[in-house]
Amino acid sequence: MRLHEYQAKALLAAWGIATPRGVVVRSPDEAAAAAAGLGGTECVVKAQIHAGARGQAGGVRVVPHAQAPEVARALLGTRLVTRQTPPGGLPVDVVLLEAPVAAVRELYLACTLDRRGGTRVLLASGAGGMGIEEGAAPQAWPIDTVRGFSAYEGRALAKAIGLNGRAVAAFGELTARLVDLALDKDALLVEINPVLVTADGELIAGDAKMEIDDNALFRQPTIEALRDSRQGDPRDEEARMRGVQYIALEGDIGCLVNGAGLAMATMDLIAAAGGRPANFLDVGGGTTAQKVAEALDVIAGDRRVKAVLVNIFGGIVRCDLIAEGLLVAARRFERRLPIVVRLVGTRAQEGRLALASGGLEGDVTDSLEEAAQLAVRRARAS
Amino acid sequence: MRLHEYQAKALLAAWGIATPRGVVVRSPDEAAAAAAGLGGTECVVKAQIHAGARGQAGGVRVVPHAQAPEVARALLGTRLVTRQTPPGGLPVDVVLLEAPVAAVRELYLACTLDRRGGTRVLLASGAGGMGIEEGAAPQAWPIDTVRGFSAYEGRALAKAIGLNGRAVAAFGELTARLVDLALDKDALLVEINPVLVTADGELIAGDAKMEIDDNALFRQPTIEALRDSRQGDPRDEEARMRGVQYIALEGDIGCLVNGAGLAMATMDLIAAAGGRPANFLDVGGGTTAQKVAEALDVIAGDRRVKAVLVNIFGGIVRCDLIAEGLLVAARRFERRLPIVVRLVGTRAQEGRLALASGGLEGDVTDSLEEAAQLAVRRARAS
Amino acid sequence: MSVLIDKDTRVICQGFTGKQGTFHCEQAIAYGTQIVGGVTPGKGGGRHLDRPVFDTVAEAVAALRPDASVIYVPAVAAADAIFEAAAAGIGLIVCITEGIPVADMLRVKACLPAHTRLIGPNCPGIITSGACKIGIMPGAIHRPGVVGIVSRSGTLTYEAVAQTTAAGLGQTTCIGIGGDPVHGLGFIDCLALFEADPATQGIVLVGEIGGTEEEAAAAYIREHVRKPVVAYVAGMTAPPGRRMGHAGAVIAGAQGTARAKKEALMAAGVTVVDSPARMGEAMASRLARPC
Amino acid sequence: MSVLIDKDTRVICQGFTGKQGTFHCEQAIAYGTQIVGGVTPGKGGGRHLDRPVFDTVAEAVAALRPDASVIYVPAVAAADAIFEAAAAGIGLIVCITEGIPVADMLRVKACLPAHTRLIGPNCPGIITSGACKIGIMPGAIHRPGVVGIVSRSGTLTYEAVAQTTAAGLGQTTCIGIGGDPVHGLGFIDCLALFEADPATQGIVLVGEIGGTEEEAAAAYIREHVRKPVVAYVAGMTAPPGRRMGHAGAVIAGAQGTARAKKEALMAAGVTVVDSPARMGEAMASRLARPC
Repeated sequence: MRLHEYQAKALLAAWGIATPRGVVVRSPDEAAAAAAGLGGTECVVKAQIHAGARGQAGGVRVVPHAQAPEVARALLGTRLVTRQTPPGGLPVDVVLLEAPVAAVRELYLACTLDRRGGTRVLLASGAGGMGIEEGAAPQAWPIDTVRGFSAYEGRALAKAIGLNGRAVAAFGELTARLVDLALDKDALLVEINPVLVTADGELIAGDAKMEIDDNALFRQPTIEALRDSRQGDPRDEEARMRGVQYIALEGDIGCLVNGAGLAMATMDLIAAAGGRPANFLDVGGGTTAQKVAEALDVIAGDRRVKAVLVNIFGGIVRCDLIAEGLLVAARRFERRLPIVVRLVGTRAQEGRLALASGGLEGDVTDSLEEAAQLAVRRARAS
Repeated sequence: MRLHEYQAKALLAAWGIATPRGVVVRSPDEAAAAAAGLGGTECVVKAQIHAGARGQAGGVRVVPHAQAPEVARALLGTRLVTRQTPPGGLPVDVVLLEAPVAAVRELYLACTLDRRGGTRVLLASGAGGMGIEEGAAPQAWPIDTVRGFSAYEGRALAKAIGLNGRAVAAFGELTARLVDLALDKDALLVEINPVLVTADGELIAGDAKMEIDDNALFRQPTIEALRDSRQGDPRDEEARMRGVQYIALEGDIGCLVNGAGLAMATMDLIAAAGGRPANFLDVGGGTTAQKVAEALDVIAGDRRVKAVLVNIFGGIVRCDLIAEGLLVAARRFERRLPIVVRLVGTRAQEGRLALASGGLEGDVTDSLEEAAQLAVRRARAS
Repeated sequence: MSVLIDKDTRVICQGFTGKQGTFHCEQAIAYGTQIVGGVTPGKGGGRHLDRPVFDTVAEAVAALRPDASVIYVPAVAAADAIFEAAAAGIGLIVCITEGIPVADMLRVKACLPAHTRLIGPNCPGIITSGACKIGIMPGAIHRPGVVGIVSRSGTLTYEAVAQTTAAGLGQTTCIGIGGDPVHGLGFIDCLALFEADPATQGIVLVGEIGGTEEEAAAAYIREHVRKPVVAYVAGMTAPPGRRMGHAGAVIAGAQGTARAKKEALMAAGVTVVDSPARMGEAMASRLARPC
Repeated sequence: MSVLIDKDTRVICQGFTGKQGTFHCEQAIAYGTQIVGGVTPGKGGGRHLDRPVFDTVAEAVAALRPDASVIYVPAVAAADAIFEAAAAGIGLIVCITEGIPVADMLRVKACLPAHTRLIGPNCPGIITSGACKIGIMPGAIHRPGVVGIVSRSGTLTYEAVAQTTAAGLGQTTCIGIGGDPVHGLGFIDCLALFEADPATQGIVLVGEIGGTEEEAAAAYIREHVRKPVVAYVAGMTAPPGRRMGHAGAVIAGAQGTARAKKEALMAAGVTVVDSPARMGEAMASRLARPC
């Protein structure tokens, strides 16, 4: 689960990491009062969306205080499109106003997962900011899971990225607190980019990105309250509420598959057959007829979908139950929607029989490739 | 730093450990409303002091709801004396009212320090309650510092103390949460005695005792707010505020010593000479003239003190500075108070010279034993 | 022959009396697996599926001397169950549970004794065809034979199994290593086992986007594997930055793309099929010509 | 001869430029100790007390090849400093800092490499008389000689030193192991070192209430120590349940009383003095007669 910059910064601050003075506003009126309260003459206006590259897209602007309300008004209620958002952009419901920080240098620092090493890892670079993606790879410092992390390691890392003077000790503190925060909050990623270095060696989090392990939300009650469902595709959110793994895509062939790998493979087959999937959907292992019906409802509710491909390899899941769910949902279709079903594995024979006797209007096949090709053809025809 | 039962139970509850329904009251009026809210017909009235053995002393009583205000009135504002309190008892400012729990069995469980093993340790016994001190030694289960503790270890411990059925799983959960709490709060001791076992295998904390590592209070901001200074000797508290290690005792010879070991040795010497120390006081390593003066103020402010023994082995501490502090404080004495000074080590000669030229009225000696004997004689004579 | 498990492997189940444990142990017993008992804290002393139930794994180990344990407990208790099995000396732990927090698995990874083998979590388990089934895979599609299968994905593994069965090759052992970013046995461990197993003539590897384990496997194959390997990698069309169901399946930056994985595997001499429907026929044709 | 340190021991200081580090390093240098440089993060590249300053211990080790490090940093940073010294390969770490949280010391205890020796924390340090002083003890009271001293208490150690000096015996090495409940080198480690050191003819052990380390030392002495041992245990009159200054000095239940410790030591053949003023004369009389 992703957090907004302002939410991540509030957590950083609670863990003793310096952040710029800032105020969260949800209306231009709030912005007027807030900007004045920041002191100085200028402020940074930052649109809060779950995507980066906001600067080039006009989502981050440094303006005189007097202009802050106007800039906030121009952002609030719109959808901001950056090269990291979906084509339709993401809604700006919150704007963060911050006092500018005079920095002599920008660093990159993140605590994330090193899958190969099977540990958390700190990534740091002396060249932070927007250049990090193009620059040299950051230094990686593995975090020993059982021994934990100690500030001296952060100081060694500071030296490795070329810091000197007061910033060395400050970087040790910063990294120790960052690791503490990541561990305490079950974060898969906490990224501070840039870390702003002031003239007197203080380190301030210029921007922050944070991603929490969904599997650990049950023990992070304060994090769930930070969820902003409006930043996801509304189809994703509906599916999440129904307990289905769903990701909205840009195509027109709805996919209903059991198993994440098979679901990806199905998308690949559709692409290979010249079509475009409308979604990734994994109904999961221990699914029921009802869950299948609800998943099909989600797909059918997407007006862009022109055909549906159901691909089930029955293992624990019995194909006859799947068939039952498909029939229930298909009867609820509010429009003509071609459906192609591949049912194999446990009780597949019974499942196919049920579909036929239940009067499903669609194609049924055993072949993976044929199913994909049929779905592409039906989508084109409808 | 010690916590009250009600404070410890609030922490246990926040960590998911079951506690009896309870309400904290500070007046008989509050008690009337609170007792009714607990349900049932009876409630347990528990005086909150920093000492155990309250039951035999009348500090814990089970009474009908209607009598709760009256019992609370009898306790609040008094000093409760038990075999674990100082002779003067401790003040009852808070009373905890609880719903009684129907228990089929009482266990003992604590998470504390195993100094020999250099780890934390769980102590558990199938025979809890008041019998724990006389009964067989509890089972000890060391907690691996780096690997941490896992609930299965608690289940193994449950089997080792003779639990069966649902209580086994419950004990696993209980121990895991207890260890979590101890680690999170830097507790040197969290003791639940008794753990009440209900007929359906639920485990409830009947009483709770908790001690936080003073050295870790800097990182436990929520704990400092739980300090109840009224539970300590007021002399201890005053010394604590002045940054001096002080423990009030029952005798009449005030001690001012540098170093904890030497301070204990000084107490031992006074006892060997037939006297009784009024306090333990360690002015610490890097002390100053001002700190010595303030420490002497604390001692002189204790009306029971009839003579003062100052025993300083100057290492880092320079004896001439100590002498200066002693002279400053002695001039402030509001009564005639014989003082015996032993000054050895760094710049001892200069120190003794300063005392003489400063006109200190008292005995000065090099000998440890002679100093103690002199102090005892002066106290007897005054 | 086979790897890790055979008809004599004695298996206990943690979470034995739960819904999942009961269902899949019934299936495993029906398949012929030596499920010798199980563990459910608080139910010790009873019997379930005509087998003894214990409160702790240590007690089950003392009474039953099992070789393996299969875990069907909720995600919140899974790491604890793995630690319990390892502490009791179980050599092979198969964790089916999905949804375990990454932090828990990091701790497992760091603390598991070196001699303990963990399969999973979030995996279908391991099966030696016709001999021993530890997990949730449909037993009926398996046939004893010559192909070893290792996979990060559940249902895609079943495709590989069904296809190698249909091609008349059958399987020695089939291992689902699971879809989580931090897990037990990896591709390389399994490749080494299959390479050393005389009965295994060819290996199917099923990968997917995310991480770099397929790339590492390719490097290992180039150096150490002489048997023919067929691979499929799912997720050619997956968009970057989105998690595709499995916690491990996410393309981060330039890392973890299906294309990079396929190229690495091909460069190591692996036959990489573009269609998940062609794993069986590709293996048949590799086994038909000399490797 | 001596134990652990001598005139050639090269010492760095962590917290070198701080008030404590500066004062005690000046004293140590004046005593003749080879203080070769120090570490203060952020002051690397400068000089202090005419010696080089580094940002990290690793840099100091690379440049100076020290044998020991003495730590004068605040309690909140002390465990970090110990870990840094150990990770940089320092073999002897002397931590003077008092007030370190118990949890930090538990972590140090669990993670310190086996070959790393830690003295302290919350201790006066270690001194080899006339050769090398690492810590805060007053150097002037020490005289080269034949007695090894090990103590849990600071100023009581000075009593033992002053008395053995006054008795004309002098000291080989004097080690303050510190007053905290969880610490590095213990009585037994030091007894073993003194027993093995040819120059040490007798050992003074200064204990206090709390814990069971004196009892363990008594058992060790009975089995392994042939040299005469004189002991004093502070706290005969300390009330149970109160912490006497040192975090480790508390009598819990029936454990940790001075009486029990004295009896255990006496049973092991140790001369236990009742007065802290009589350690020197007791050692003199033990050394005067054949052991």
